[in-house]
Amino acid sequence: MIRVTGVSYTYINNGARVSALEDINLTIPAGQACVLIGPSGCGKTTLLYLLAGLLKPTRGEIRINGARVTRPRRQTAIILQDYGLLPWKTVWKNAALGLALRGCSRQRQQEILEPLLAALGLSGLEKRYPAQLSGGQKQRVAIARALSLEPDTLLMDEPFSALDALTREGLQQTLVDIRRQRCLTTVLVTHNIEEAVFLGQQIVVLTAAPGRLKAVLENPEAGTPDYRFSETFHRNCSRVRQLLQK
Amino acid sequence: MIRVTGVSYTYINNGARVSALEDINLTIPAGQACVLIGPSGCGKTTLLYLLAGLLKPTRGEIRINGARVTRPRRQTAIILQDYGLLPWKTVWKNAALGLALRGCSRQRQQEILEPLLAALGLSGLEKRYPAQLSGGQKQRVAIARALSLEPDTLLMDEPFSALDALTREGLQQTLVDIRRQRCLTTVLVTHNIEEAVFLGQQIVVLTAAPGRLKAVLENPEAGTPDYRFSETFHRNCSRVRQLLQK
Amino acid sequence: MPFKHKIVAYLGSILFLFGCWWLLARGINNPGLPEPRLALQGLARFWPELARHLYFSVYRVVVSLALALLLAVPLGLWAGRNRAVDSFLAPMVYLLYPVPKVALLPVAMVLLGIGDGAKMLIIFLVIFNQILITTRDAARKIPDQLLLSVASLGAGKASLFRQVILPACLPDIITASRVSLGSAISVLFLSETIAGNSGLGYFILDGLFRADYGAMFAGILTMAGMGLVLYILLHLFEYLLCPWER
Amino acid sequence: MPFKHKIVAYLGSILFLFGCWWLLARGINNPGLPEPRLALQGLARFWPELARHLYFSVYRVVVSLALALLLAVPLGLWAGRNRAVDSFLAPMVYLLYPVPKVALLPVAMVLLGIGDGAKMLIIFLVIFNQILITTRDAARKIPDQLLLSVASLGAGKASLFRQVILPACLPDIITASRVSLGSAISVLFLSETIAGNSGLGYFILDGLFRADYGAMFAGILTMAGMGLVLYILLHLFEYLLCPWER
Amino acid sequence: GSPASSGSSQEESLKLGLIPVEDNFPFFVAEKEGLFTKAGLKVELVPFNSARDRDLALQSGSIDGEVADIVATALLRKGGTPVKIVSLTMGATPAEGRFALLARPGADISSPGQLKGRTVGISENTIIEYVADGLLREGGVDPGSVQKVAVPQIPERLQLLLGGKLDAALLPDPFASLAARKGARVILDDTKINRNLSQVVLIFREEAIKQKTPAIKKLLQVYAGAASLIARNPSAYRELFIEKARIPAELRDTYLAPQYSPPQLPRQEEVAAVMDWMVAKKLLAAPYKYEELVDPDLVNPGGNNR
Ligand SMILES: Nc1ncnc2c1ncn2[C@@H]1O[C@H](COP(=O)(O)OP(=O)(O)OP(=O)(O)O)[C@@H](O)[C@H]1O
Ligand SMILES: Nc1ncnc2c1ncn2[C@@H]1O[C@H](COP(=O)(O)OP(=O)(O)OP(=O)(O)O)[C@@H](O)[C@H]1O
Ligand SMILES: [Mg+2]
Ligand SMILES: [Mg+2]
Repeated sequence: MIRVTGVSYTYINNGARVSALEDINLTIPAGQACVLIGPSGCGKTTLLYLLAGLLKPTRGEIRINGARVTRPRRQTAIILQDYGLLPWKTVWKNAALGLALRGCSRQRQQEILEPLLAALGLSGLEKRYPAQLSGGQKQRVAIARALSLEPDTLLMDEPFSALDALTREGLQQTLVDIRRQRCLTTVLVTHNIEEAVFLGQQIVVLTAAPGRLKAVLENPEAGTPDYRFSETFHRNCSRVRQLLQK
Repeated sequence: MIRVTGVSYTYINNGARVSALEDINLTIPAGQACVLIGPSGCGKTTLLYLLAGLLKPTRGEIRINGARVTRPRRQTAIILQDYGLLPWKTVWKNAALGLALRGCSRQRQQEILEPLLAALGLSGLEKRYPAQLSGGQKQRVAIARALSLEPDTLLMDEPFSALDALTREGLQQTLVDIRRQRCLTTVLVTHNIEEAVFLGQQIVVLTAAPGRLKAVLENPEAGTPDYRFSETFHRNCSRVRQLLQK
Repeated sequence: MPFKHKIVAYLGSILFLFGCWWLLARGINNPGLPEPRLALQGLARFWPELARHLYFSVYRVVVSLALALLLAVPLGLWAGRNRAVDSFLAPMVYLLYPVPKVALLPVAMVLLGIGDGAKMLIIFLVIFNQILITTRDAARKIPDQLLLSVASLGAGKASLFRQVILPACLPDIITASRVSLGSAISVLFLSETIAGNSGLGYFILDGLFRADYGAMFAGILTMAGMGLVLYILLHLFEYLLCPWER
Repeated sequence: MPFKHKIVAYLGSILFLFGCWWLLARGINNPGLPEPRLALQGLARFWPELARHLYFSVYRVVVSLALALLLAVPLGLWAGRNRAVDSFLAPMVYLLYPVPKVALLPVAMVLLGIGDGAKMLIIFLVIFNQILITTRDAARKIPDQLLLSVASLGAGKASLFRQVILPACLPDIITASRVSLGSAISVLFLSETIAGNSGLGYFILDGLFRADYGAMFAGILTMAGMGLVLYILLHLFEYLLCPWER
Repeated sequence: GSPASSGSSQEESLKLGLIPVEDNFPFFVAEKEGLFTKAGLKVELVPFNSARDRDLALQSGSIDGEVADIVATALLRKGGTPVKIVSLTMGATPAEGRFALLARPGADISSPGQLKGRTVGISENTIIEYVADGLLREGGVDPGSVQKVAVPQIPERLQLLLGGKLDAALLPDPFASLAARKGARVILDDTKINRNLSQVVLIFREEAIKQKTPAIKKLLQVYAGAASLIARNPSAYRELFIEKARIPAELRDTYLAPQYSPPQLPRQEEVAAVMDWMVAKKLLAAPYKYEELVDPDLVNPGGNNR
């Protein structure tokens, strides 16, 4: 369970202060999927960094499973907006990095990663370096790395933005399945309204910068089979769109 | 007018050869909008680099307005997948770079950029460095830089991928307007089927790597008002989706 | 880190150094390494004379560093971006750099006599190579993306150098200046001990010849102080020249 | 660039250098700079003796370079990532680096004897600072994103150093080794000319004192050749250690 | 003054390289007293810190002449620089120009015989080694039986000797006196033997001798004048001596300035002895003749010409 209480964040560069988030309050029950949506620059990435413990709130506090987040947790996996791949490691080593850091044996790494990379369409690219991949391939390596970890919390910043529509929908389904199986608490940032409604049991809409809560929608049917084609889905899409337009 | 004849491209890294494109033939009439779509890693970015003269075809040739492309043309603007902003220049200087390189006066730069940045929601960020922007803001700076140039050919690699749905639709409309006004030949890479159909008068579907032509759809109504809500639009979306699924 | 803390840290570590020196001097108890007290007394005793020598030394170091930067940086950038130039230049640098500078002394003396010219030529030759090597290596590392993106704006070779290659290498050039400043001062010492009776190097050696180790170490202290001040100036330059790194 | 071309380029530029030398020797017509022919004859004449001196010199340079790398790299990485450490270390480096080490050689020799110890200590002291400065500056420049992304995988401090900070700085460390290798050879020369009867520095000075310029320049050629070979070895190391940069 | 009188012609200007040691003191006195200008000369004294750099400068033509020794002169000629000795400046008698072989403080060496197998710091292939060999021979020791260590610079040799890293070292004065004062023991002293080992000579490039004969002659006269000034009133130049001859502070009250003989030519047999040594050391293939090394025409015939 993630609990965010009264969190604000201000960037300070060379004396200039930029307020990115103001007074955010959120509760995400364990195993639930939360989606963050809002105009570009409203602080979604910042909020994710805060949840990951990579930044410290200027005000307020964040707790995961009751423990205050002050630095990266081992059980939290994160996919960054710019992928965060290490240029000097091959695809395989990049994907295996989280496992290696957890002291996982070579063989175990192989057992976990081989099917995962295959499912992500990355087989055959294991020996390449990130500079030799296309944008979408890089993004999928970052996804593989995060999913390989079997975390309890998964934070994702526009994880499917560079993927084609079909791969994207496939991965959305994969994500739903994994979340269910492993009871994963998920926070996902997206710009795609359909994706938000399909994946988010809780949809958090932020205002333009500095980001505040505009609305929190409950969307319990998210991820259920054929939800995409249901009436509720379209109604919720319209609601999110309206909220964003206001 | 862009004419691509029998173009193939193979990456060579350390002796290993990766075929990215095979035998591409295309003709894009002047002032027309062409959209490239295809699975991740199929060579869309590579094709754009070739069109821009940043890479040289392994086989075949590319002509724009009759002249063979061997190095970047002054009248071609390009938006790269990773934005290509210079970390040591402020937002303003980055956006003005193309104008400055063309020897445009300070005042002229100001006349062109100020409204453009305002339209892209970047007012007030002029003095920031790229590292101090959100993903979507960076992308919009790259868009501003390309649009400021008044080119005759515009190449864009997933230019709206990091933008929220509303900004995105607004920019799609802006793009249509600019293309019409300036009779701009446009090539756009996207993963979004709706975007492809709304923007592309010609929709080029590529096969999975190594990329070959799978189909070229004519879509003459692209960009017309209310096209989004028409029957043809939905039919074309379904066709593209089917082509991608095959 | 606030400015005040920095000053405290600087003073602290200077005191620490003096402490180490004192201990060492006590420990080895050799007149060749006097206690700091003696050096400070020497400083007081010889101050006006030392200041005159200091003036000459600063002049020689600064001029040769500036000249070396002026010539080595463009050449290094060129070699870093052009394989052909590099494979011609590299072996020359690699062969000439280790050549002991005494070997060049006859040449320097024939060409420039024994005044400031020859001294500065020797300094110049040593740091020219250092700056050349570092600049070349830095220029090699510039990501192609960045160059492509600016090339696509229609930048010619000259603009690419000014807008991309030079600023991208600037931090490394400043690092090279730091390293070279130290080398320059070392070589300055040597070249000032060859002939003539000006400069800190002369003063130090004179102390050695008179077995007046207090004077000798007063000279060494002054030289170290000169180095520190020049380093602080370099930091200032970096602060001014690389605002995006603050 | 293919291997063959490289060899041709190397040979070409070596020939060019010899040509310049020949012209210069003719031009200034001073016995202190003999023609290359004489040096080559000297090489043939003194070979077995030169080889013995070469052995000592190589040993001294390589061991001190290795030791300096072993100590300066970790310290530099630490200072680069930790402001407090840096503001304590920086002034020490900036004060100690300009201290003319050669002036301290007698003291070092009194402490460590005329053998290898003192010579290597002085070489070590000079290049330690160079490597420290470069490594620290490199570590400072690592983009935060990269660190965040690996931290988010749960990497501790030690892992961050090994997985991110060290490899990110590796290219710069190799550059530093290149610069330091040249400095090391210069200092080697000096330290071998102060006392003792072994090493190329001794051999060169011996030739000078005997006014046997053929022998002297044979020694210089050997020293230059030693430098070139060590540089080629460094290139090889780079090739092996940084496969992602090929 | 008028342009005509102030214009010192090219022929009257000389550049002289010298190491600031006591050997050269008269030149500094002449400079201080303005004797050069009075004689219508423009002399620039260029100080060097090592014989090596001084010789390089002469070789490159940066200076016209220098104060050196016979070994250096022969080596310069061998190296292709045409130079000639114009006069002896010091070392006319064994008592002038003291060199001493000293054992390190605390060493169990009290006689030359005990030096066998010990390390002796010298500067190889120079006058220092020549003097060392000569002294050792005088002391009845075969120079090949000691272990010579090359330490070209004098202050460093001094420090290594005092620091105990050399068993013995050959040092000129005032370093020899300083070492003795700090506990080193004098084993051999070249002022105490009958042979005259060390001579200081003034040498010039041959083209300078050709073009500036009158100037060099005047220079020698000025030198003689300065030498006699010192002899007449040594205490007046005490401070200058301490400064220009780099006398260590410990010795400033006790160390006496040496006597300076008037200009004269080196003796044939002394030059020959050096040549023989150099040939034996394989520094020269064949000895230079006296006339090849010495130009006898510049020393004032009224001087002590032998
Ligand atoms: N290092 C920084 N310094 C100053 N301001 C920053 C910095 N990083 C981000 N910002 C600002 O903070 C705000 C929030 O940034 P954030 O990256 O969280 O936005 P976002 O919601 O992720 O946007 P996007 O959808 O475009 O990625 C933005 O207005 C941005 O300009
Ligand atoms: N430098 C490189 N070296 C080797 N292979 C490369 C290199 N760059 C790209 N590739 C390969 O070429 C193919 C085409 O790459 P490209 O970037 O053009 O794909 P794309 O269609 O733009 O994909 P995406 O939609 O993911 O951005 C990919 O399979 C990729 O792995
Ligand atoms: Mg973001
Ligand atoms: Mg792409």
